[in-house]
Amino acid sequence: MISLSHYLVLGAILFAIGVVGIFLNRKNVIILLMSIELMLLAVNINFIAFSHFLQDVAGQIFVFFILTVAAAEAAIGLAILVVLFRNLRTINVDDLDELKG
Amino acid sequence: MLFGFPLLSLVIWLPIIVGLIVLAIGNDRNPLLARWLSLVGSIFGFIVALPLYMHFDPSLSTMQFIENHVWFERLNVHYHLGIDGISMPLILLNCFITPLIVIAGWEVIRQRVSQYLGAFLIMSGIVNGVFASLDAVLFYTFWEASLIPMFIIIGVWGGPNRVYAAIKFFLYTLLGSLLMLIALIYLYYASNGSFSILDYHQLPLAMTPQILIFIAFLLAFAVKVPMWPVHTWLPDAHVEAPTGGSVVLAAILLKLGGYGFLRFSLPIAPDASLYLADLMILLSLIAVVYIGLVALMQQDMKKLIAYSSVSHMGFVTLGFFLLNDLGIEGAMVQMISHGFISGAMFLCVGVLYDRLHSRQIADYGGVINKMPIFAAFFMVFAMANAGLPGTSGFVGEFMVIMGTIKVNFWYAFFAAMTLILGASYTLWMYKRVVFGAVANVNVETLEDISKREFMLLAILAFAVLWLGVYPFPLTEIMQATVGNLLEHMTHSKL
Amino acid sequence: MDFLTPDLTPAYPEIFLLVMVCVVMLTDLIVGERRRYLAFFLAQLTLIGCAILTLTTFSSEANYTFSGMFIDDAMSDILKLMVYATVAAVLIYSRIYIGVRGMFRGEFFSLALFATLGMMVMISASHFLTLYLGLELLSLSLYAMVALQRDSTVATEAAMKFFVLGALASGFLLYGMSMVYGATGSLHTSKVAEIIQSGTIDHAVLIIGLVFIVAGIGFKLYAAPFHMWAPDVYQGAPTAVTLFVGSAPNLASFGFVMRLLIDGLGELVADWQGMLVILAVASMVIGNLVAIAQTNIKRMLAYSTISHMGFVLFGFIAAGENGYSSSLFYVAAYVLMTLGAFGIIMMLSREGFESENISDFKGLNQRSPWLALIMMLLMLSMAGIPPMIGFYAKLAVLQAVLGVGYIWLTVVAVMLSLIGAFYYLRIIKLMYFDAPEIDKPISTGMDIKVLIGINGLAVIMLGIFPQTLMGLSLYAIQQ
Amino acid sequence: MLGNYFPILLFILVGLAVGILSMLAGWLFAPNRPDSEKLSPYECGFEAFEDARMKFDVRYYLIAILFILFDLEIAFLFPWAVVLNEIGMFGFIAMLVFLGILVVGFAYEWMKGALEWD
Amino acid sequence: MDYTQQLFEQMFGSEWGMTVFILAKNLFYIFVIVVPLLLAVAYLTFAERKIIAYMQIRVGPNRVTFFGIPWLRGWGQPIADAVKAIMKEIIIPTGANKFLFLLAPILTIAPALAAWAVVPFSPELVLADINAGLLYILAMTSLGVYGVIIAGWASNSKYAFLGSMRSAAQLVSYELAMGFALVCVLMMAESLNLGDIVKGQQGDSLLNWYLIPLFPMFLVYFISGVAETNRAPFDVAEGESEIVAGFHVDYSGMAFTVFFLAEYANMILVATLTSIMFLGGWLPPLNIAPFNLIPGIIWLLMKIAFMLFFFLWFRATFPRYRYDQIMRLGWKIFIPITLIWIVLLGILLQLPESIKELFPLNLWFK
Repeated sequence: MISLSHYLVLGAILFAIGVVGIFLNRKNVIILLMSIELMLLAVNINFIAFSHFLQDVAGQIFVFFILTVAAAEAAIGLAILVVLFRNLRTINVDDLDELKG
Repeated sequence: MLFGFPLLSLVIWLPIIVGLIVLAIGNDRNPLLARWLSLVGSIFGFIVALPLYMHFDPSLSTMQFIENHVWFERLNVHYHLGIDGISMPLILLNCFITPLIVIAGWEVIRQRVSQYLGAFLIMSGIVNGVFASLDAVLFYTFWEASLIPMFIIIGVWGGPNRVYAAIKFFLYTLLGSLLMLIALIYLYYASNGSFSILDYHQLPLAMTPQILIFIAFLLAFAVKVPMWPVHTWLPDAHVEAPTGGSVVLAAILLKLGGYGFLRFSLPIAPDASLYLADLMILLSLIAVVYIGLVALMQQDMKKLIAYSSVSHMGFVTLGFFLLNDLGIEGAMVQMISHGFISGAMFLCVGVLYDRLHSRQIADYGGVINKMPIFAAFFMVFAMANAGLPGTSGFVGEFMVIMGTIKVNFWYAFFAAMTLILGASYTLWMYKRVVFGAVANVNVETLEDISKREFMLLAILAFAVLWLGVYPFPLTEIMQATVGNLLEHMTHSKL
Repeated sequence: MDFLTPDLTPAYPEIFLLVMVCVVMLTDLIVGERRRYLAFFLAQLTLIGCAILTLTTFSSEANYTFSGMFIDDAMSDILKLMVYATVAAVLIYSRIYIGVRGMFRGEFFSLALFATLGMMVMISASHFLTLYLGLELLSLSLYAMVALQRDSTVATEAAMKFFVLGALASGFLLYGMSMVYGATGSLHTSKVAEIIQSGTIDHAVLIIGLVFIVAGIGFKLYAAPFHMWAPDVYQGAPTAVTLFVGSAPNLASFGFVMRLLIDGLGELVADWQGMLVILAVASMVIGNLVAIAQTNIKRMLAYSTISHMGFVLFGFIAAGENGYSSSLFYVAAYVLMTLGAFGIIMMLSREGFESENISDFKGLNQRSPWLALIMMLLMLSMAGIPPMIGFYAKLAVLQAVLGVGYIWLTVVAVMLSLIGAFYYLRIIKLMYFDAPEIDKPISTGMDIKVLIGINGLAVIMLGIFPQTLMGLSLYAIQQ
Repeated sequence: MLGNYFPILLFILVGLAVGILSMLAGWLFAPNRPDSEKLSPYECGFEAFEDARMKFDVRYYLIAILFILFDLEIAFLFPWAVVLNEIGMFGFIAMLVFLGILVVGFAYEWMKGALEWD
Repeated sequence: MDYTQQLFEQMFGSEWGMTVFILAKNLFYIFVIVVPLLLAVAYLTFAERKIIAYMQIRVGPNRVTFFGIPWLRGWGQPIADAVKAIMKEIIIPTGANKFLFLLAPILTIAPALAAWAVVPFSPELVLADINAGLLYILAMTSLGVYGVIIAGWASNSKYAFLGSMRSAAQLVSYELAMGFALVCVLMMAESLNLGDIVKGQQGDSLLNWYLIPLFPMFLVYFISGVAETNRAPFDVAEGESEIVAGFHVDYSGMAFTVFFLAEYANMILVATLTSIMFLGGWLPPLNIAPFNLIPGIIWLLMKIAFMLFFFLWFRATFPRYRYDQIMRLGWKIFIPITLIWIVLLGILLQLPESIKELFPLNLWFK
């Protein structure tokens, strides 16, 4: 039987991949967006696992909202990405270097 | 409070309000308006300060003219004013100097006149506030606020290196005072939520906190006084500041540090003061002797007077930490007299500078030939600076040296060297500048002082001489307070 | 399950705002180019309406609604009123600036109002879900606002960075929330607190959650080492947006921290205190040291914000009524100062010219003594010089943190703020001691002039009379 | 309860298998004689002169973004619709508010021309 | 059944027997669904050619006979087509991403088949009677877009790419309308289970079917379904006259055939779902003697056939829409209509019981 900790470990691994993806990725902004989604999905796994094992539906409702917000976030992220690409002609993370100091 | 009238508040806020009005209405098209308004305001400022002296009861050692209102309840901070024999003379000195500065800058300052005069008036009020505050937060507020106008004055109307000097001045002072702030907050908790300085006086404290608090205060006040080795901002600030700025700096702002020692360090941390007295005396003596020697080497008149100020203020701290009545009273007298003398000296240099735009001793020589009246005044002040008997400079130094002898002969020996050193650097400078044949064509063009300058110097000369021969009114008002302070210090707080 | 209609009274301001945002959005669409000012006026009207509603529903007791997910108490009302005022001021300051940059459109105002709504929800949330939703509503609006100047490379780059790091922060926060949920089995802040208090749950899981939550909060509060986005966003965004990002959301963040960390996880104070100390010290060190090297004033102010946030954290470290109210006071003071500073930066900007470099302030005193004076007051206030409000704010948090015995922390803080004073002084130096490089006259609207005057006056008057604001913050926390 | 989902999993696998097997069949029975002309991508008889994975119109992005948002709206509507009878009037009004806000957004898009293809 | 189960337990031991039994049983059922389905697909192509031919007054395929039976001329055509498709070379163009290129058809057909797992053929005849049936269907039909996009991307051809972009945008647009229409069905049925949805339409006659109260939704759903399957008149993704064949321009042989199969399987699926959700599924049109004796599955098949006829009819009748017209129809007509209908329906549902008992409302609100 799959226990709670299995889910949590899965969630933790996904979350870690997401975070590492954000920090180590030097190539493509879209990968950043995907990493963010991955993080949120990891959180969802956590919530659902807890919700199931606690027999409390609140966690699942939370997941619903996280999904929605994630979609809105993706929408805005993509919109910014498009604008960025129009201005910079690239979506290379390393090229986002105009602001520093 | 006199007749229920908040006299101290008036002394503080009148100059500030006049200053704000000057700032608001003034523009460079009509500088005379700003000048006259400032003059009238500053004279009024002095006049309203006079009742403080007249109605002051010298027999009392407690605070007088007390005003106490809640300022902000949240931290139990009060608008708490009051003066005693220590602060009263300093307030008077400040109110006295302010009109002189307004007059001193009358024709010299041509750019942004209203800002210049407004800054001085505001500062005058703020300094009064420092001397009159009995609440730590109020004190700190005024203390820090006094930095702002001075910073602007040095920075805007100062010499070529003014930015460096102004920022150095600001940061040095801020450095010290921030630690003081922590000490004050610590005391706030130690006294169960009070910011009243008088409460702190009565507060029992263990040795370690006392020493830490003493050090925190020391940093704040030592920078301000300034004591060796944190004096380095002073020569820069003096040299770069406009004449009025130098005068205020020397005559008033340095006194804030001295006042702080008497109001905070000694009564709040008496045991630490005793414990560290030798160290303080040592630092003071270094200031007196070493800085005196440094002054001897200066080529720049202002710098020389600045170093002489450090040296003289070393005398003040020396007097404080002798922890006897002669020492402290002497130091107080020294503070007041230094206010007059150094102010006057800077004014004299200013007079020369306005004419030749140089402060180098080497650029002058034989000034007496062209400016005999000026030379006479300069003579008086130079003598006073050297501590010649009959001038105010002598009284304070003499009292402190007498106090020192009581403690330790060798201290007294080094302290007495100031008489020699002071005489050397002042009179040597005087000789080089004033006496001799006319040194160059520039000096040839000099004109003697105007009526305005004459009036300024005459007033100061009168004060210096009067205090020199008859210091009693001054010592009288501070006697009870100083006695009380010493009494207070004999009881250990441990 | 109970599906009775909840009592909506506590949420009236939010509901009103929501309706009005829609109205603003649609009105602007319908009237089109001709009457752009309508959106502006409507937005201001909305804020006034919200303020009236908040005042009329004001009560010192806590009212819950939406099954206890939404709370309306004194703190929320006071914070909301501050938010309205701030947003209104931001809009006025921005009016001309965005006008000449083609951003004076309904989007700016509706996004601003949506962000305001997000802040209000954050402030009034008493459930992890509402907290999160408020936060996201705010963040998403801000991302869009930063990117609003579509043809600006820096703005879009800033928006991207803001977005990525903001989303990362949300992720952290959510992960932490999920852990707390797992440990306690509840998402209501008050219930979480109760369950933690009962001490029957697994501490380890809770602490993991706490670490992530604190990290997420660190992002939102610009606390180092999670501050990376702040300088870029401050610099890259159009100044009007920078002002928006840098002002009102801080009030909301304060509310957020109060609800989440204090109301929810207050029992774990011993655990998060230590984390916050690290964040606070790191913020101050980085904020103050890096700010010195900046030549762009917006970037400099970003670092200054980071260091200020260190002070705000002090209040939380101190914990207790005293600490929290000091934090609130600090935040309010900080917002006031930021408003003025960016307001002036915007006033110095013109069409086609961004007054972004510190050197643009050269000789401001000659160009406009009045503005220079106000800017000086603001800078001194930020440096913590009395009698400006910034000092009393510092005093409040320092006393709070000293009250719990962190002497070394206060010493570090004042030493670093000394460094901070240096770069504020540099601005004053430029304004007063240097000759102007640009001698174009400063033209601006009357309303902006009046507002900047009020702002400057507030910085000094609230300093001289800090009791009102301090009392208000204390009242907010006490209830 | 999860047992009910087992056939579904199986069915998906079978579905995949059908696809794979058909392709395999093609691979097995069909000839394989490639040449360069045959393998060149179709471009109306011209040589392909640039990478086909070009940038495409931003409107596709717009559609994608709008889709995400509306699809989620549907995700909320589904469970709501199922239990509408239980949650009664309040549930209905709550969803009306939600829909109302979305309609405002929709109207905004419409009037901004986001839905225009030309 | 019990006997078979015992057989398995004897063969594989008591431990594995049960598992293998369930596996085998389900596989069997799946084949029972899939094989006829594939046959139906094959003959749908035949039907299409025939019907359109007759509509255009021609004969259509009439050469290939079915095992030589003369009056089944043309009936062997689908088989011949299949054989032909298998024998054709699968060309993978240069520059194509080989893996994705081959993956795309599989991704297209798999969901088209898998969706059938939850379709109820009669009250008892359903492979997986799950609660979230409709969600599953929606999920499966949504997956179709991946196949299209991947195919277009992997082909490395401008036509394919353009076609796939168009197709993707079109699919997602109409999916929204479809989703909203389904919401109305759910509001009526109060269940996501397809069987329950059909049962919700039970009554005396076809007046009880959701077709009546949800008529606009029926239209929206079905037309969206046509668009979802990229059928004429919404077949701009193929657009053979402008972008040659759209996303599968570079596909050939079985790879192409799989796409082809998927399209027709999807058509049948859409027809089935329409029948289930709006036309009462297995329910007879009148619940009286001759009709309700006929097995439900027959009724369902008849309804599916009926709906499929529309697909073919549309193709024969309408010219292809312009792309902007397609998008306008989806976004500016269907979505507003569905939204309005949701609100109206919600209001109807909120009416007090006394009003709901009046005719004709009592037909649908029970």
